[in-house]
Amino acid sequence: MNAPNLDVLASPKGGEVRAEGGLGRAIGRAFTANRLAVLGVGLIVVIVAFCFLGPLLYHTDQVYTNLTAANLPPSAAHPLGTDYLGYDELGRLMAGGQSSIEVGLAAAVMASAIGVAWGALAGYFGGVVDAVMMRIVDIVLSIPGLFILLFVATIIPPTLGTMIAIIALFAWLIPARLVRGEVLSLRSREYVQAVRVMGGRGGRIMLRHLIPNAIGVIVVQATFQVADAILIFAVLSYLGFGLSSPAASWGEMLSSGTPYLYDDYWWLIYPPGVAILLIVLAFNFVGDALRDALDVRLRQT
Amino acid sequence: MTSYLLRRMGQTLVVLLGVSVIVFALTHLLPGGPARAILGIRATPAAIAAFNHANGYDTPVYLQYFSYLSSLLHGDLGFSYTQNQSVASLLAQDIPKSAYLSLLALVISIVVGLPLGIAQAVRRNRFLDYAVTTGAFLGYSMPVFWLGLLLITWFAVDLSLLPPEAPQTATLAGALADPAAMVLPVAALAIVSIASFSRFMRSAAIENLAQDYIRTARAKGLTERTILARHLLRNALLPIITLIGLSIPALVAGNLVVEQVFNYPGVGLLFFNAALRRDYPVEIALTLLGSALVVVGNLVADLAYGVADPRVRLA
Amino acid sequence: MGELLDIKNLRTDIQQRRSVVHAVDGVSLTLGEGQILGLVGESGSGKTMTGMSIVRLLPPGGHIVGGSITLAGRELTALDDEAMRRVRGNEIGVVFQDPMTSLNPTMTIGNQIAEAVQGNRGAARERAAETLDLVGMPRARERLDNYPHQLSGGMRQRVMIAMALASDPKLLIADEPTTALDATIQEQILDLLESLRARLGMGILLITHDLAVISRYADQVAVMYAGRIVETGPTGPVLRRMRHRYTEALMAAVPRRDQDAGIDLYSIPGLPPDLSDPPAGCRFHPRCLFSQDDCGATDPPLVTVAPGHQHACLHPVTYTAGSTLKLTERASDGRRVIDARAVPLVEVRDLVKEYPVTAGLLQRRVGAVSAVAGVSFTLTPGETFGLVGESGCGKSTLGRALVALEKPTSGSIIFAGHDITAMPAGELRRIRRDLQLMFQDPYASLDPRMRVGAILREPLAIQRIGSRRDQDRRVGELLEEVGLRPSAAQSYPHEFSGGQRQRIGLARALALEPKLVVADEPVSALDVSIQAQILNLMRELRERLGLSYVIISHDLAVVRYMADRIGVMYLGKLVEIGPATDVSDHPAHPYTEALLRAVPDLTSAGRATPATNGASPARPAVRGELPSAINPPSGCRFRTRCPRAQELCAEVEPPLRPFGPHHLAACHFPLRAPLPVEAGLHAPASPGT
Amino acid sequence: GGGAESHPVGQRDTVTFAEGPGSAPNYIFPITPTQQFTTFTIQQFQYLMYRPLYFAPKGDQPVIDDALSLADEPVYSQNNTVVTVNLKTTYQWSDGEPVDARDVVFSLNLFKAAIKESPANFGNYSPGEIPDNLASYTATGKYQVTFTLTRSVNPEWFTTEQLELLTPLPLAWDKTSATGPRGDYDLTPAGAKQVYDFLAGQAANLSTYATNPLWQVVDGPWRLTSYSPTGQLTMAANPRYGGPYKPAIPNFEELPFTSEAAEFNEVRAGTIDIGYVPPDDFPQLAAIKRGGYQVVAVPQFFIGYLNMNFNNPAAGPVFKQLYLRQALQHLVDQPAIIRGVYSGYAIPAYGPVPVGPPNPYASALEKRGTYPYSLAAARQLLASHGWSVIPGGVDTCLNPGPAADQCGPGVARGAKLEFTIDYANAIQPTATQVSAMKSDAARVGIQLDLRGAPFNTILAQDSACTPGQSACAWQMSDFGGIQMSTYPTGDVLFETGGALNSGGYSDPTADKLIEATLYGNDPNALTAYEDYIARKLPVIFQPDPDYVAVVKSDLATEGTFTALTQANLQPERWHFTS
Ligand SMILES: Nc1ncnc2c1ncn2[C@@H]1O[C@H](COP(=O)(O)OP(=O)(O)OP(=O)(O)O)[C@@H](O)[C@H]1O
Ligand SMILES: Nc1ncnc2c1ncn2[C@@H]1O[C@H](COP(=O)(O)OP(=O)(O)OP(=O)(O)O)[C@@H](O)[C@H]1O
Ligand SMILES: [Mg+2]
Ligand SMILES: [Mg+2]
Repeated sequence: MNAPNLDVLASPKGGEVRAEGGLGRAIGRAFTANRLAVLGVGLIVVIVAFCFLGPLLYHTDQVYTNLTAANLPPSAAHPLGTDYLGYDELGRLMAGGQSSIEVGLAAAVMASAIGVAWGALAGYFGGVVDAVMMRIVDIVLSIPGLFILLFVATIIPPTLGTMIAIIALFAWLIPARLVRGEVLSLRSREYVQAVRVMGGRGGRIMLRHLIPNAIGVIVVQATFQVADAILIFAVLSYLGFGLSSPAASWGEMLSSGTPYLYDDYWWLIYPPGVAILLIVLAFNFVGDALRDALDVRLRQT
Repeated sequence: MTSYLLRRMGQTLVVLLGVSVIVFALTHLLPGGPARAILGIRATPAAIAAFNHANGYDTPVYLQYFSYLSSLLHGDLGFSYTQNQSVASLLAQDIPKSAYLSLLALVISIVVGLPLGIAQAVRRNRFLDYAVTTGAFLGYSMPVFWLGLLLITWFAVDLSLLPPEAPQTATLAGALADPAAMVLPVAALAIVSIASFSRFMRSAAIENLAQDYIRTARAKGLTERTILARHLLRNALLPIITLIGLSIPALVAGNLVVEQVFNYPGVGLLFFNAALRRDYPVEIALTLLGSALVVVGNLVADLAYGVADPRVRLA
Repeated sequence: MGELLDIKNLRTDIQQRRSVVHAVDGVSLTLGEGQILGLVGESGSGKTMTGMSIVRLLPPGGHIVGGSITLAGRELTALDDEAMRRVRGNEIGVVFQDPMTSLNPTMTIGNQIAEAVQGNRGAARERAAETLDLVGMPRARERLDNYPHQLSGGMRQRVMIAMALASDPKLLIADEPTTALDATIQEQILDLLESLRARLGMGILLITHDLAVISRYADQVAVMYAGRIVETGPTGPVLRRMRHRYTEALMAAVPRRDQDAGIDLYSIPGLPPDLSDPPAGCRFHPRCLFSQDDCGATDPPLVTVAPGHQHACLHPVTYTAGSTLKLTERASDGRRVIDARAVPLVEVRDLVKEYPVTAGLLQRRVGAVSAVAGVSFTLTPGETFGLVGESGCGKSTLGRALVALEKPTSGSIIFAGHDITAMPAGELRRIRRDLQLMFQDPYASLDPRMRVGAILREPLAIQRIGSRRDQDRRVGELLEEVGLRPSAAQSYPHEFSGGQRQRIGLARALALEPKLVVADEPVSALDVSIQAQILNLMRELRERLGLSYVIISHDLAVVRYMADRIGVMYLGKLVEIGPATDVSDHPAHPYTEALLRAVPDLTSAGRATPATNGASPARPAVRGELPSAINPPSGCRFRTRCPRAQELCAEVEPPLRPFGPHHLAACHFPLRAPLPVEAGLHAPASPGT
Repeated sequence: GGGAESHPVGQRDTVTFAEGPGSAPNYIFPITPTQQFTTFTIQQFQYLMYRPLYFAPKGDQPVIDDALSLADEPVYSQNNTVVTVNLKTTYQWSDGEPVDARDVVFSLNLFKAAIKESPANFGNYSPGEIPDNLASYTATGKYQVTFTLTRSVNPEWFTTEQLELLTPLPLAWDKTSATGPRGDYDLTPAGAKQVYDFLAGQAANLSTYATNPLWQVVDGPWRLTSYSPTGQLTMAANPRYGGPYKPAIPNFEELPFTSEAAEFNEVRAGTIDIGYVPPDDFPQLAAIKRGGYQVVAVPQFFIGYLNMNFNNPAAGPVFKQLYLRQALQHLVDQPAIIRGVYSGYAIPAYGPVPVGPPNPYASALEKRGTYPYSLAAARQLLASHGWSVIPGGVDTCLNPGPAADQCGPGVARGAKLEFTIDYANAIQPTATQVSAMKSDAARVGIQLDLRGAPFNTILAQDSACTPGQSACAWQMSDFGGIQMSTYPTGDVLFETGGALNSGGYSDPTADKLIEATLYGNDPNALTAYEDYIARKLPVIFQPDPDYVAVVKSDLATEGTFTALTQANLQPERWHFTS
């Protein structure tokens, strides 16, 4: 009656495996569980749709100025009034959003790409290469950001492309540092050593192991950088280093609206400001949630 | 310790040298030059040539750089042609004002932000936490110039409670004499940094609250208040030291955007105007100063860290 | 009656976002004054939560949902938070597992201890010095102003204990107080606790996962499984004549000093249950070899079999024939007779590895960590070589050098006739197939971004072995070989348990069909039941594939069970090397002997009555802690801690001398006389002195 | 208690005046180098202490004010090659010495020494003009100076543009060091250089402006009592002032501002007595009036224009076509700009001489306007010269060649009407005007690409060049415009090689006409010049905005406050009414 119950041995010796899906899915779950994250993504979707699809539904003339219709208060014809050139403010908000979002995304992507390459190389090679590369980062990083941005902006005529380049030029430093630190710590992970033991070379280690594992950190950072780039773009525009009409940006809209602060032309001050606030907020939400989700993942493994 | 300081000093010099090369190259390799900007619209070609010659702008860039460096080593920061003053005297005049503004804002954000952050950590996921978190997110997503404009619209234009701009004064004394005018600029700065201080403090405190040593303290039967004051605070403040170190440059280099929005004649505005007018000596000197401060800020933070954290040996 | 602590039917839940973890689910315990109650069980069984429920220091979301806890007659569950706080300050002391993180890094230890004392500052400081002295801190008074980071791990744990004792508690809860420490230090700390309990007359709740520790130190034992006590009673009877099937299985899974190397360890199949949704009935039944239909249906009640000895099993061990666990016996004990004439697979000669210590901007070299300091030995094909020693003695460094992960400072490693330390990269890549490494940390050794299939295919891809299809087939084979379903290839590492991951790590090491696998602490991160699975698997594969292993471990029992030969390292030096049984049964070096004695062993479980009289059995104590490897002691590196050390030891480095067939030790004053020189001649690789 | 609820009349003893944004007066020595040579430094600072030989403008009119000048109207003789200047005898320096011929000679000696050292040492110096065109200058009496010129000049020009630059200096300054004795050092060139260097050195030390005894020797109605390098300064009445209008308010204060907005905030708050309203804030003038200010708005003596680079390789040949410039001028919607940008506070401008303020120079043609806003006219001009006119697109030249109905010499088939405009984006009126123009131009198929940049960046790149140079990349540029000097001729603006002729416009006829305004003696020379330029359009003219000054209601002046609109600051004429 005390015969061994062999049923318990029926499963493979190693036991069964929980099916949870890849890390991406785990992060995704943690992410979607975060209400702010969902709100952030929702905001981004709405704002992007507003800026890029809005003009398809709401046609306005964003090319020809109309000084006789300048600074009109909101009305049926112009739900958010008009600006100093007579452009419809609502349509302008869409056009300005396009450039602001484009600059934000492109600058973040560019900065991340440069930063990842730089940081990964420095972290992987270590030693003198690392020391020199990081000293360069230190040097550029120690220049007060806005100073150097203004400096460069006074020299280079602002277009969408140059704005992206200027912002990215000084935004890649942070991801470079971050990725270097990450690579430095990942480099000594056991699974990287395992690849060495198998005879795997640097390129494989870097591309298959180090960078994919640093990707979370990179994406989080890039998300924050979109927010930062949009803010910086707005600040530069506000300070007078923005795109020229008829190109629009939210920062420039605010900048050209400030003279009318005392005229109670609220439609020139609130909409672009709120738009900047919302998009930056959204990216911050998403970045924050991504970081938390990633932390959850890190805690799990 | 001395050797540590010496070494850090050496690093600082390397960084500053690098910065000076970058900035110098940016200003001097580009076409146009400062002459027309400085001499004004009516400058004759002869006057421009004379100006360029007098200031060495007609010599090779590397020579200009070396002569700049050598005068820098002699303590000469340069001369602002447009303002007919030495850069040093411009700084002497504007630094105290910027420091006053930034220091006020910094103190307020520390005094408000840190307790907020701790309170959030202690009441994590309760109403207070959510409210402050939302506020903090709004705070640091807000373009500071827009915040400034809103404050002006509400408190100066609509309510006429406060002056719309910072004290328009040459001296610190003048700024001190007009506290009402400082309210809005300080508020604009402080709101943004309270957001980041509280957020930072919150996560530092949460992280530390989860640490084993807090559990140890509880196991000793200490009251929560004692635990917060004696154990949590000091440890959670450690990362804040770095944040404060990062604020040091602004104490001297000013806050360009806020100074611009509120027309506060500080170092930030000095730089802004110099950039607009291509006042290169001012631009270069301020950028160098800013960089030096960043480096010094880091050093101060590290030193403070060394004092606050017994684990850190500065060697 | 006279019980100090009486827990009745304690239930503690931890509320989580989506579920409730029933971490403690009906636990009853009693602990008398001056007694040590050992609470033992696998990871996650609820030991810590039980302890923390007593002092009400539960994690966020945790709360006691039922039962009672009385301390010296006072009901604790009824106290409000403020009263409970006072209980913590005065009546109960707690020692946590990790002395590294459990002390406030920015406060002096004097203040931290004094803080636990009522009264004014001066008196508190005085008391702090007193308690520090009591816990055996040398120069206690001077240490008061030290910060935790200035102390070693053992010293910190003493500080933790002093802190817990400062207010003269009646009850001390020690949660894995020595798990983070080396065996020699563990012994010091546990001895200290034992002596304090006698001197101060307090009760100690000793929480541990280590049955051997229990067997040496506890008067009473309670075995926990999945939030419940499954068996409890006096240590001797419970460990020697356990009744619960879980206790039985656990005991069978632990390698003992006298473990027959011919018999597999018993490994408990499966994994412990998820406490948010535990199985109905007996919680152990899904993993129990003796479970029957009723086990899944009825909650087994606690049955008293002898005074104080209770268990909760429907079909307990009866000690009649056929009812005990039958363990697989192997044809031979698997141990290889050392063949001195065989062509060595690996020959290590005078291996030295120093890590530069640098400082400053220019990374100037200011010193060196002497991690491995002139080690020589050989390995014959198919042999398993065990490497033991305290943390930081250079085991891993040596292991990594063996697989050419680390370039030695000097010396050579000859593998299959080639010196791998001086090999061009291309050639080395080819030879890497034969040298593989198995890692300690099952979490860090698998790339979390890769599916298991890709992880296992990677070595094949790197070495360009076979077509993609061949590789996939091989992945399936490998998984099967280590006891996983081939479908596991589609999963990610985080979906596996620790033991499963270690299997994958082993599979990866085997993918290239190596000749030598260096396994660095392959089981130290695993629970005993899982540890047994891995050890069995490794043994099985060794036989099937004719592998050689170098097994690195701080656990002598594991090494002795697995290895043909053992090398004992101390601070970069190989101090003793020889056949496994010989070294562990008749050590020649005082360090080996101390190490052996320091580790409690289950062999004696219950035989000797535990030391209830307070006098610990005389064991040769190793003093102090491992010195720094930056400036190792001159002469014999062990001399600073050796009870036998004399002047000579400081001056002359002792050479390896023979003490038996293939048995060498490096000691001026060994435990037994060395053999005459000739006898050692045919010892493999006797290094030049 | 029943204390004073408002200040008694006698207690307001200081009148405050707002300086222009970021333009604090920062040079006290009247031989002012180019970089400090601004109206803020000269007219609104130095003139209050050191009166020029000939004072202009007169009220708001760009002519010499005889009453305020130190000398009587000059007498020209010998075919306008000899000029005799008789100083008034009523003026004296505050150290008691008279303002006499010697002082004029002294100042000229230093002037020569200064520009010999560097042409940048005097702001309005142009090579070949004063003092280069003086063969000699001698004191021919205690109060008489005689200038012998190297060539015959147009007296009107010479008085208003050349003699106006002279400011007599006190002999108390004839020193080479602060402590050394005073002497006649200036009489030798070497000595003059030493004196100049000494004085320029003293002037570089801003913080001592109010304390250095040198600068306290004044002949104007005011002397400096405090000065901060930021530009905050106070002046007190000079009791020895010998001219008309003795100060009624004992103290005068100037306040510096970092930006227009900052200044206007103070106006809005009512804290300054005299300020100005930037164009951005014209919509608020009504509120300002309600707030206790009188508003004084008069057009500036200023021409706004959009520059074209005639030497740009791509655009230059097109810009050289008169019909195209006419078409561009037709595209400037001046009425809309005046309404939309300036709230009506501006006047249209079609030529090189401002029509306002009222002045003797503007011709009938200018007042009538040449090429008013007309899309149809622009389209017609293009179409009739061989261009495909594609509204919203880019016009191309279909019919190249020099004939009257062809695109014109140098314009190739397929050439496109596509230009970039670099403009100063911090100036909102400029930004608005180019934006509007871009929009209008697009309607006739001229594509203008706008590139905003800081004012000084525009200025720096807007320079004369030759086609091969990289500096010639700019095509059109708009930095606002320039303030005209008293006699509005075009020697610097439109003459070949003129300092301000950055577009490289070169027209022998124009050169000749300009020459005549300077050196001929035809009183109609100026009209001929301006009508010619208004037809030829070397630049595209833009409206002339008003300068809007605001004055506290309780402040009154002898005459009118309109003088303020021309940077003519005379606080000695002011008094409080309540
Ligand atoms: N902070 C927590 N939040 C949620 N669940 C927890 C927490 N701490 C422990 N648990 C769960 O409670 C159960 C009991 O945990 P406990 O820490 O008491 O186990 P243990 O026996 O001490 O294990 P170990 O040997 O690993 O320390 C486990 O299932 C564990 O997952
Ligand atoms: N990369 C390294 N750089 C510097 N020192 C090192 C490095 N790796 C190891 N050491 C030092 O070398 C010595 C031996 O380390 P090793 O890891 O080989 O010890 P171990 O016996 O494996 O210890 P453990 O049981 O803790 O794993 C230690 O003092 C360690 O601090
Ligand atoms: Mg535990
Ligand atoms: Mg190790």
